[in-house]
Amino acid sequence: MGKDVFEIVVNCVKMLLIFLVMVQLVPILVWLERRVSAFMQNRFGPNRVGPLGLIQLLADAVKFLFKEPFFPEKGMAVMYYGAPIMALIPGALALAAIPLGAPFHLEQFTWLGREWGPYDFIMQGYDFGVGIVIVLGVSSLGAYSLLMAGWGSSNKYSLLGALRASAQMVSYELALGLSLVGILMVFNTFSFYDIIAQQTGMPLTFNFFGKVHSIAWLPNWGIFFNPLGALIFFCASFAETNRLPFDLPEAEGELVAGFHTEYGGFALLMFYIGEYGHMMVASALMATFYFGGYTIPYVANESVANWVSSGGLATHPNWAAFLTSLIFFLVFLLKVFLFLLIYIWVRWTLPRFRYDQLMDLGWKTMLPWALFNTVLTAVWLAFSHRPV
Amino acid sequence: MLLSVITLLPLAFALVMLVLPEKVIRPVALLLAVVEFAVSLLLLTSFDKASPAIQLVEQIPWVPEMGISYFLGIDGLSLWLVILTTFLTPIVVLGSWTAIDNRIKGFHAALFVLQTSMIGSFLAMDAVLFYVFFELSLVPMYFMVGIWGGQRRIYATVKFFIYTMAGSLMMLLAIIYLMFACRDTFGQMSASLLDFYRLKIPFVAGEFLNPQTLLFFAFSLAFAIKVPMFPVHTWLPDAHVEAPTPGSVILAGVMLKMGSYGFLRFVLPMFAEASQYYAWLFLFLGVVGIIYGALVAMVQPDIKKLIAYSSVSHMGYVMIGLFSLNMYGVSGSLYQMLNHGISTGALFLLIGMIYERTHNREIAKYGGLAKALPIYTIIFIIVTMSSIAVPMTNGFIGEFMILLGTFEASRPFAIAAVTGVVLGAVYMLWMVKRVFFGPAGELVRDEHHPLHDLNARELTVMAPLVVLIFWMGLNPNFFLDYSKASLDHFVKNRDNYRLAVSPAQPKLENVAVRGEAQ
Amino acid sequence: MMSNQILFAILLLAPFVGFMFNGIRWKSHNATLAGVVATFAVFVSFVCSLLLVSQLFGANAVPSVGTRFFEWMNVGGLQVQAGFVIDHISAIMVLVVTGVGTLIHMFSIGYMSHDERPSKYFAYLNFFLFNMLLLILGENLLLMFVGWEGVGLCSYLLIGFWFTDSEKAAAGMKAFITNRIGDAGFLLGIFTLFFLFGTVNFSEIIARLPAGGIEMGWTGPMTVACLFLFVGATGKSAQIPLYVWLPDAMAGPTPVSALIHAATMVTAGVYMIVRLNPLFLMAPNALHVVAVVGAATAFFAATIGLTQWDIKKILAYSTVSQLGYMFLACGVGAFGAGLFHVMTHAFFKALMFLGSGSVIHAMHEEQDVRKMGGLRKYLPITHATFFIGWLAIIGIPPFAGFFSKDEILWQTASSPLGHKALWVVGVLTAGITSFYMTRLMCLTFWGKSRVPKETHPHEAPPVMWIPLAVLAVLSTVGGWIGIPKVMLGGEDNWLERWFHHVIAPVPEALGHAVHSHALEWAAMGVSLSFAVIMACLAYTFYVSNPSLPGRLAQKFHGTYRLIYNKYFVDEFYFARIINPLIDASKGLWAYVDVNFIDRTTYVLGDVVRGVGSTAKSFQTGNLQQYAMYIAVGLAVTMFLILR
Amino acid sequence: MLSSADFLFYFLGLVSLVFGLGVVLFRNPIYSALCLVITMISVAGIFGTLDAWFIAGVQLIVYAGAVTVLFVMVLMLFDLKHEMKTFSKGVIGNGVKLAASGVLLGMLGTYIWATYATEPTFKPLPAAATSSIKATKDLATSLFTTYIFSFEVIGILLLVIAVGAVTLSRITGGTHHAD
Amino acid sequence: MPINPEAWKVGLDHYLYLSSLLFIFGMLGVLMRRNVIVILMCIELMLNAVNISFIAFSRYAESTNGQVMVFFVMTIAAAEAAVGLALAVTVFKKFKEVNIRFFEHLKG
Repeated sequence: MGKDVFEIVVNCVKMLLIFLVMVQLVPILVWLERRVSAFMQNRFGPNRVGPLGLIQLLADAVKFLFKEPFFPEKGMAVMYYGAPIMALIPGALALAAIPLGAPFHLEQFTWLGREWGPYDFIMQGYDFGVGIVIVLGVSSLGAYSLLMAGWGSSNKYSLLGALRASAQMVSYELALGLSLVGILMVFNTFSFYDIIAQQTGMPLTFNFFGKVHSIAWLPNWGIFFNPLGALIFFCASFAETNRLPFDLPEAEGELVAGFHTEYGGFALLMFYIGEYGHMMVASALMATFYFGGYTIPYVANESVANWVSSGGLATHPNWAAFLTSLIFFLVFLLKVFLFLLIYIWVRWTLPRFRYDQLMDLGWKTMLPWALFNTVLTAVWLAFSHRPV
Repeated sequence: MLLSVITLLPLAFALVMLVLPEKVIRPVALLLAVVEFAVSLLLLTSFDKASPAIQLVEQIPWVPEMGISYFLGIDGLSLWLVILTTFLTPIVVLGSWTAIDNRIKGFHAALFVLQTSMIGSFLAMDAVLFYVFFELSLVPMYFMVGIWGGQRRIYATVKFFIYTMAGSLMMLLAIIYLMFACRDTFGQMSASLLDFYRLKIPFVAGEFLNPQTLLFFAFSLAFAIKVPMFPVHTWLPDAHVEAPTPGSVILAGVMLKMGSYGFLRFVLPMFAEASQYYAWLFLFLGVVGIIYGALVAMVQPDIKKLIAYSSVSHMGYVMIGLFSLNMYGVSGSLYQMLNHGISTGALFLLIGMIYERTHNREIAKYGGLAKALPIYTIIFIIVTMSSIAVPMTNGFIGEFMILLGTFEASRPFAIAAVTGVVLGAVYMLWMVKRVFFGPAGELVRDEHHPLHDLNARELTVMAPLVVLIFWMGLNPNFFLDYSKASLDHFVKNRDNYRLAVSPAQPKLENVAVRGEAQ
Repeated sequence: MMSNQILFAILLLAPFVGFMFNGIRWKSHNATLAGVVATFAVFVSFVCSLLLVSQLFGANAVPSVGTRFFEWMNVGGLQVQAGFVIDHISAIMVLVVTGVGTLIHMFSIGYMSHDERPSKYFAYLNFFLFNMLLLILGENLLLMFVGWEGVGLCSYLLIGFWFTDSEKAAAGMKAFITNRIGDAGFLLGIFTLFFLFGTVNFSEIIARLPAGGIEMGWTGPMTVACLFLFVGATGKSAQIPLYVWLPDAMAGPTPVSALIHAATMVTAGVYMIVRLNPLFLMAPNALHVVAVVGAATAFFAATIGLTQWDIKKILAYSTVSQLGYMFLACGVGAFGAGLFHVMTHAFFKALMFLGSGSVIHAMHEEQDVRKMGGLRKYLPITHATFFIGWLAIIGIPPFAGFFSKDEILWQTASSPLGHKALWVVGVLTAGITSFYMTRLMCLTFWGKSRVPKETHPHEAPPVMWIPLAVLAVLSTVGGWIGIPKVMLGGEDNWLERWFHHVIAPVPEALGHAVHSHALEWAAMGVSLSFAVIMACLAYTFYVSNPSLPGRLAQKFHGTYRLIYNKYFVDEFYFARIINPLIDASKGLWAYVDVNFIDRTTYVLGDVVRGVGSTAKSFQTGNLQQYAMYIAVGLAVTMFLILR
Repeated sequence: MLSSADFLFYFLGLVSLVFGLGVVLFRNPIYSALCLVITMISVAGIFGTLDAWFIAGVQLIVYAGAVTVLFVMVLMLFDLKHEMKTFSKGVIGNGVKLAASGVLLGMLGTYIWATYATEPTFKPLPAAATSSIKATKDLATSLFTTYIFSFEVIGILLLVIAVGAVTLSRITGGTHHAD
Repeated sequence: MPINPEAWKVGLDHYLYLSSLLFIFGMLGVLMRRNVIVILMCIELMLNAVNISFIAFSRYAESTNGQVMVFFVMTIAAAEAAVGLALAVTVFKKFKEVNIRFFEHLKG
């Protein structure tokens, strides 16, 4: 928590920025989704409004904003209106708990006639030191928005969709959480910074039955230590975000549009934002746990800082620190986008499951494999410690 | 060690039963029961029949603060009852081979638990331990009747349980009183029987409210219900009729003996004056039980109920034998306990066998069975003869000695009791006549269900019993010799009863031994 | 020379082995094999007993031979040996039993040849003999009791041999239960004696009798013991009031009636009294009872015999009557005469029963004498032997019955324990006996044939008539060992000498016997002539003038009905004792057990239930109410703590 | 003056009390459930003010994320058309219940009043000595050493409960068969 | 009224007061509500209240034992909720209502 006005202001701005990042990435993602979908289906997609159809987003946004808000006759207002808002909260809070870039240090400086600093800032909304636990806890609240929407709409399709969605979320949360146990055991910490720090640098070094091996051409990423866990986590996150092939809650053929059948306009947009926020959180976690977080493979963190300060981009060390952090943030964003692309790719690649198949997959396949992964990792760790 | 092994082995067997697959339960149960019997026969070799002391003693402190210990010992009073228990169990297992067709796992486990509790109560030399075993026996029996019983089994089992429980609570109170009396007398609480015997409990003749009389009646009530004596016998017919065959056999064969054994072990030696003073009451009730049981048995329409009432009559003999308080009567009672176990057990088994064939026990529906089932009839009549105490069978020896003893103690009662000899013949033979003789009855005539004579298994069940009936009838000395020293000691020193421990073990913790050492 | 122990063992075990042999192959239909084995077994016993009895004769005669096998029971002061003894009393019995037994077994081979289960029959018969031998040879009361009950058991089994007939089974049961009543008395007698003398051994009891201590009252221990024992005897030997089983016992096969219910078992009571004669002499009141009961039984049974139509029933009542004679003899202190009559009666009654068996066999199981008559020409041998038996029983000299019966009657008249009235009853009974036996002869063998046309009577095979012949000879000569003194010129007969040591004379204290040859001759003449007159009368009634009995019965029809229905004794027993007992038992069951004791416990249960239902209202199953109790408890506790 | 941590406590405490009361008082069980969610979250926050961040996270995952979702789902699955009375009937029973609660509340109120009105007797909390990472490690250490047996027992309990709950919910036709 | 300004500083007592109040609220709900599911929720509320005091004591005593206890409480609460809801569902299937009084009929 902040100590003086500057710090408080910066923190608040940071919070706002993170929220805005989430919100503002959504139109881009929607565009991307449409374009990629079109590409995969061998058609054009939006290409008339603006270059490459980029302005289409703006048009959509305007349309959403100006659509008439309507309310189902027998709906319950508190629920109905609360649900979209509730949809935003988990994504935003979870994203805020993930470090988006390297922390940076500001030297003491003079501004507006007084001395400020020195400061240490993190590229993260808040850090309680237990990282992933809070992220998981917060994102598990996502189910309420669905349930509230489903119940508040007074529509049986909505209700069914909501129930399906929340059951799905609760079920897959288990696999999701358990799949992370393995990697947490490998890194032996909850702190995101420690986890990223352990993934920094080259080469991939590991201990195999007391003997240290290293593979020179691979980065030190978590995916190599716990590939099974990564796979389960990734699959489970599809279900957690209600994306295809697990988008049963809004299975058009059966439930019209699931829990947001009765929504339109800005409220619907908020659900979309929530959903994409969820996807972003999942991608960010993926990147953080398994792909080195904000670090750049083959490049040492120090060399980025050196490059910024020596390359003349910024002369003042404070600005250099900030820029360095920004570069890491962009790298992180890139990684996140890569995973989001995979989400979109998968959407048009795999068919939808049946609901019972979904539940079977969650409880009878993923959960046991996640448990197995935990045990496997434990055994492996018992015999060969990672040389850190 | 031996006594603990004999007592606790069945408990282990019960656990074994629980883990075995259903298919092999019966053979394994039979095998284990036979093993237990074989082990119990070791008693005969390690038992010193010349000594009246309790032998093969084991004592481990249990609740030392209250002087309660795990105290097992055997003497001539309990030896044969233990062996009777172990002897009847394999027979019951074999006898219930087809009669019990559901939940056999639970049944055999219950049977073994029951065995432990019965053996335990015969061997326990600590009042609390005795009480524990005495009560423990109710539980498996409760389930046996309640689960595998007949139509009105719940009524019967609850009645059985409540009657017995009501009595034994009195006994528990009395035991606690005695434990405190030990503290007042010897300075330390003790539940050891040896200490109880040494207590001098004040007795005032002709007055009801004095310690010894009250304790005497408290114990007596518990045991009289178990025996059962005349006015508190009504649980027995119901329990017997509703119990499955093995349950009846164990109930009649051994459990009733726990009551009479209790009289022998607790009531008569501990409360010598009171039992002398109130002997007439028990003689009277015993005689009434004999005659009443026989009369009521005579008019029963149900074979099993008839046998149940005959138990009342037979146990009446045991009671008058005990309260005749002389060598003949007490030996006879002990002998009659064994007889009753064997002959009534055999009768229940036989009735079970015919019930398996016809699913009916109404005497009126039988008749002419002798023609259809000759071997069965032969065995039934042999057992009947044992039951009505025809010489050369075991029953005669017991009844003769009991009546002899009673005659010495009180002629009028003996003369009244002798009518039981006649009435016994009346009800048994009348039943035999109606069931086995005459023209073929409704059930026997049934062309669709021809009756089959006893098969090899059933013959195997009955053979040892028949052999014993004659062995005990022709050579009673073999059996009496083991108990003679104890009984002699019992009768001669009842007023000042002490039991020594042989061989004397210095480590024994109970007050008695310390007291003797001083 | 075999030792006595082995001889005894063979003597006892031979029938037992026969029993086992036949018992194991009880399903066999081979009557010949079964019968031969059984007969041989009994014959072996007979030979052994002869060998043993022979030791009582001759120059180096011993007073008794005995052996002990093992100690049977030993409790406190009670030590019972499995020991057996043959003395002058048991010698006669054992010879009669095994001898007559052999003959009856032999007869049975023929009689039972068509039966379904001959092996079983012979097994029972052998087993009976085994028990009878135990009874006779046992050296103590307890062994005697073993045999006593054992023969009762066999009797039960044999009467109910054809058990599919409900009445026969009932007859067996009746026999056993009636015997049991006697046995109960016998047991009490044993107890009394044991506590009196501290032993149950016959010889020891007799040795320990107080010298000259005759009990005159009714309540002395010896009197009581004797009365108890006599109750046993009335049961076994079918005396008033327990005689009712014997006529019914005729339901068994006829040889069984001959063996058990005529010759051997029923005489066990007499034997027992003779065995303990010194004891009984100590208790004259008991002896009086014995004599009166015996005389009464003799008379009543004889009158019933007058009216019966069933050939075996007539013989049965005659048996009861003759047994009464024997008890009369014992009662007046003429134990020797009693035993003598046992022996002769065994001969002639067995003969008559077997003869009747032969008749029944010939008539294809017909027992009603009204359907017989004129059988003399069909069954000559049977008739001849039966005729000898008839002569014997009605007491025509020199046949066996005359000597024994005459001895009894004379002793009754002359003994200090006797009485004139008893003598009169005896003579009357002899007359009646003569009448109904003649009636039997007339109806069966003489006169016109009333045999149904479809029946073709035929003479029995040799295996059946040889025993008849042997018994006929015995019935003739058997009495010669006891020819009265007066006929021998004042010299003691063989029997007197034989019994000299074992049968005590009536003590001087009780008075002196009458010694008068003239009187004796006169008495003999009176009874003989009375018997002859009655026989002639009967012949007139049933052969010469067959319509007369009917008219007489019409005239005295009340009396006739009374006697024909056996004085309604059975009916009396049923109506006054058995049925009330059963009703009372049902009442006990219904009112005491179910309605009183159980009801009482239910009331207790209701009290508990009432308490419980009050408590139940706190225990509604309403979870919130429970939670309320917790909350209230919490509040109160907190308040008390933090107050 | 209130520090920010104190302020946070009062804020979260107030929220949890208000919505906790909401759980009890709302007629519609759905609202009760949603109130419960908010109470849970604020309780998680209160754990946070006590530096028990791991427990706070677990509270969110288990209570807010799973248990209450389950409640809400079950409530939604039930077709509660005929609205039943909110509170159980019985004047006496309710009176006793209220009285008991009132006694407790009254005593509590007295104590709170005493705390604020008189000399402060409350126990100040010590400063957080360790980082939350360290605290979590300590928690794990004691969980897997001192309390390992309880931990395993709880695991077995959960397994049993899982089986039991599945079995129970598969029963058709309620507790009584038509008879 | 004299308010002690020092009392506003948060200490152990405050947490305990909060915990007690929440507990009593939950207890009232358990006592008064009819809906089984609401009752279960109120039980959760009570458990949470207890958890607060555990954590507060843990913090006060600087020991992790309280947190361990809370961990166990949570596990058991989850289990209890699962079974309770399963029972509620069973009762609902039968009576079409989840009134607590139907649990009176839950017997063999």
